[in-house]
Amino acid sequence: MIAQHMPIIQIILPLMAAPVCLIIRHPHVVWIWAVAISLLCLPISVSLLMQVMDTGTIVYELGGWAAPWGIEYRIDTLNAFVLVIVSAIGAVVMPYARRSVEKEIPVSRIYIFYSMMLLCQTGLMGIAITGDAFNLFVFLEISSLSSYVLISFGTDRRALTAAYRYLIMGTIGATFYIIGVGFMYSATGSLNIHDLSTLIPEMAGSRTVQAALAFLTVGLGLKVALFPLHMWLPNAYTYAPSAVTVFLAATATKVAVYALIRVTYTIFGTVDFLDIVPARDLLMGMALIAMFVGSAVAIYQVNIKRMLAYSSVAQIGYMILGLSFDTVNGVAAGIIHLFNHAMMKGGLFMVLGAVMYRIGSVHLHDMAGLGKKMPLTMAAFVGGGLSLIGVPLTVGFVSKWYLIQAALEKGWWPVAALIVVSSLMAVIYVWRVVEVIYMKPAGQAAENATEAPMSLLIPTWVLIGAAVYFGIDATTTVDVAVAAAEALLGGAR
Amino acid sequence: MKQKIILRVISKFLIPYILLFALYVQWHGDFGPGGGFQAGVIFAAGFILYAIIFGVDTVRVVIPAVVTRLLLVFGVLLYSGVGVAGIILGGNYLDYNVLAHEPTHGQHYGILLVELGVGITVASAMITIFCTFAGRGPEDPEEEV
Amino acid sequence: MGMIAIAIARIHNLFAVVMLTGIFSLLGAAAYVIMDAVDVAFTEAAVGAGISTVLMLGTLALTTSEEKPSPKKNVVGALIVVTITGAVLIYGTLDMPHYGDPLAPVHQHVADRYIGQSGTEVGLPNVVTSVLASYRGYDTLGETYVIFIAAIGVLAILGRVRFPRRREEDIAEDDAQKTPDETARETGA
Amino acid sequence: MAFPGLLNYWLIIGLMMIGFYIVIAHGNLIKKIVGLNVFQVSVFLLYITMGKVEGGTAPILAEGITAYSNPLPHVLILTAIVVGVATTSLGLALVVRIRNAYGSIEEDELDVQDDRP
Repeated sequence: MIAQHMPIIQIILPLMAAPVCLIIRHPHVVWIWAVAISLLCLPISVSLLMQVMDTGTIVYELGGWAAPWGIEYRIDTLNAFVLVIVSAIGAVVMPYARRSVEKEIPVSRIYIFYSMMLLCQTGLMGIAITGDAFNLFVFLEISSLSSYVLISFGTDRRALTAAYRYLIMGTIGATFYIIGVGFMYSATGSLNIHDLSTLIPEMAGSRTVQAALAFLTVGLGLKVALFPLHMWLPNAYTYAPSAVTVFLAATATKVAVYALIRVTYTIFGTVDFLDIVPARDLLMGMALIAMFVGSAVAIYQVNIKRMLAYSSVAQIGYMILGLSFDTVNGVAAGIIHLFNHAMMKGGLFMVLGAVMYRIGSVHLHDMAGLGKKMPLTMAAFVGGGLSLIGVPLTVGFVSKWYLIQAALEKGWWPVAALIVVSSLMAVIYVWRVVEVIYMKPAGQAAENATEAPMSLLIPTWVLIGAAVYFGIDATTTVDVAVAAAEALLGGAR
Repeated sequence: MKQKIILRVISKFLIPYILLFALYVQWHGDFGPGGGFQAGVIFAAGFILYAIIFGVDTVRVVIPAVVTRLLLVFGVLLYSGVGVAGIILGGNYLDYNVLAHEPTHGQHYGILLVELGVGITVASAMITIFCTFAGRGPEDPEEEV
Repeated sequence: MGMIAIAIARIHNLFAVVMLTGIFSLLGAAAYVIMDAVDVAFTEAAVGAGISTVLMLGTLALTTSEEKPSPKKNVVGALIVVTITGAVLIYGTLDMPHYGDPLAPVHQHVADRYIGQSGTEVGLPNVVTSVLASYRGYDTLGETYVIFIAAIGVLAILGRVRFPRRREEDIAEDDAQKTPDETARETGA
Repeated sequence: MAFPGLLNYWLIIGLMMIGFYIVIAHGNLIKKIVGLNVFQVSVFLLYITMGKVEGGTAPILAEGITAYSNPLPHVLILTAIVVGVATTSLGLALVVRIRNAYGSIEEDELDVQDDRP
């Protein structure tokens, strides 16, 4: 009986756990509670993924009403994979959060913090799991509203303006999304994604449907932080509390990319007008610009958190680039990078959280000489940095390898060349940091720094270790991603 | 506004009716327009009116922060709990058909409880939000960070 | 409504703007009634014209009620963005069914069952309530959680006693010395 | 049934764009939230106007009535209104904090302050 209800348990477990935090209230007990819940979510999502790989799509009808009248959960390989990413990151971040939260957030607010973290995780998983376009909006708002609150917990006053700006841009994005859903609904009368995917192709010529696609893309593009809609991201990541940055950087944009994949491939997948309207070319152009502008701006940052945030903008470009190829290998490369980037960026931000914990700053000059003071932490940074560049034997290499292959397959060798060039830009910004932490003598800030505590170090190394492991043995991720991509493209192309 | 006698008298006269109307909207939502959400807002409006005229501290005597917080939690858990009850009784999540012997009765109970959950959550959320805004002085010093 | 929207855009006194927003919401509610959406109208009147206005007034009291005329730098850019968006929207409406058309796909696909069957399947006369709480009850659950987030989020952002970061021991000490009244304030009001 | 045809949509789009313009062109933080409200209310109108059936009544079942307006958009918009008020209250809370931290709620003044911390 439990197995049958697994999809909904995945969501309601953290959802119902969040209000309980308000009853518990004691900082440590709340933390234990949150950790327990997030650890429980992981095996559920893994078992869902295994179940999907074995038996195919799982459908769960909420309230017992058949879709399209009721809301259904429809889990295929892609959803299940995204669920695993989110719950895995959640399970690593929650244990990590305790020490850095103690330092960055007033004790009387800690219980709200964990409540919001659980809700944010629920919202992201709810987006990934749902089979209903409007339900997706509801969970999008659950995750967004809780992330605004989480960002505003930051200690710098700029966290407030960052949260405010994110709130405005996020709400515009969500409103664009519902305009798009409204147009689709007006044309078809349905809100169910599976239902829409059969109805929309019949009316591909409809101008309403075309406008719907435009609004859905822009709305989700805002959430994805696709260039030039990325304005909210750098400040939000820079000034949010460390644990929040780790969590959001590793999951929020990934889930938005997932939603974009859903819209462009599942709903509009077989629609021909995309070849007439250069939507994919436009997407590719923006992705390429994002890769270069993101990396270029990252090179000039002295706040390392901000540097990694801009690097995220560039990495999101890689994912979208994979999507815009419109081939199984391209989409698979995008999905692989989704997973890989979650691990390495999560790990890198965790390193910065540890640095913040020890020296209270993440400015480049404050970090001088940390290589000797915090050798294990900084080794993790090097590992993550190598992965970001795409050195062989790291996950970054795997995703870029597939991306370049997909580009060559289409005969677009200039695109492949651009991928290599932008990787070289990553070398520059990673090297700047590595140089400072290993070659320069310790400055005032780093004078008395010691190795980060174990509770920060272990989660960091779990993610970086995973990044290395999946870089050496990429078969699992590649299999899943290719299966997901094939399912999305329906084997037709 | 401690000295505005007309306001004080009239509002004291009105508030019971506002609360009564909220309850009507809550329970009558199945038949006419209305339901948990609207009822919650109206119920909260009664308290907010009281707070505007007699001050937030007075309202907090009637309904302390602890109470609104617990009600907030109770409301959302009631809603989700009805869903879980559906699972336990052999249906899917939020399936009300299994709540009673006859499906329509089950639907009725389910909707009633769910709307109650919404109403409680919304009322206590609105009171919390208002009191948090109003309980803050215009120039409270910002925390030192 | 158009007049009021333009007035909202032009007026610099925020107090007037907030009042106009309330009126805008009320007019919206009236429009909903005309289009048979009584439940929505009820909610919009209670929320848009009631709660939102009260909250905005509260915010004005805590901040300022005069908008400074902004430098004209982003007006052109904003107009371009708005024009493009509006053009795409109008382009999208060209193939939409006409107002009130009973043959529109919206009324054919899923709505039929709600109107035709909900009386026997759910047993309530108010179809909106049936759909809200039963057919799409899960959306409503999400919505309840959204309100929950808003409440505790506001509590987290604006809660009264905000003390600087301190060592844990200090806070434990504080807690010990705190009167019940203080504790209550800190947690809620 | 020639009137209003598509005119209803266009009027609503006009309102929407005014709201959208307020959000992006104005620098005052409260004004932005007001603009967001106007924008959202207009989007709600767009949904509701889709649900209207000529000659229909409110979707409350009663004897002797056969044509009802579509209840589904109403349900969606009820949810969206709640989400809207939640966003508004969080946004306003942030505005109050920003005012306390910076002493201003004008976007350009905040930028100036942030440039020289």
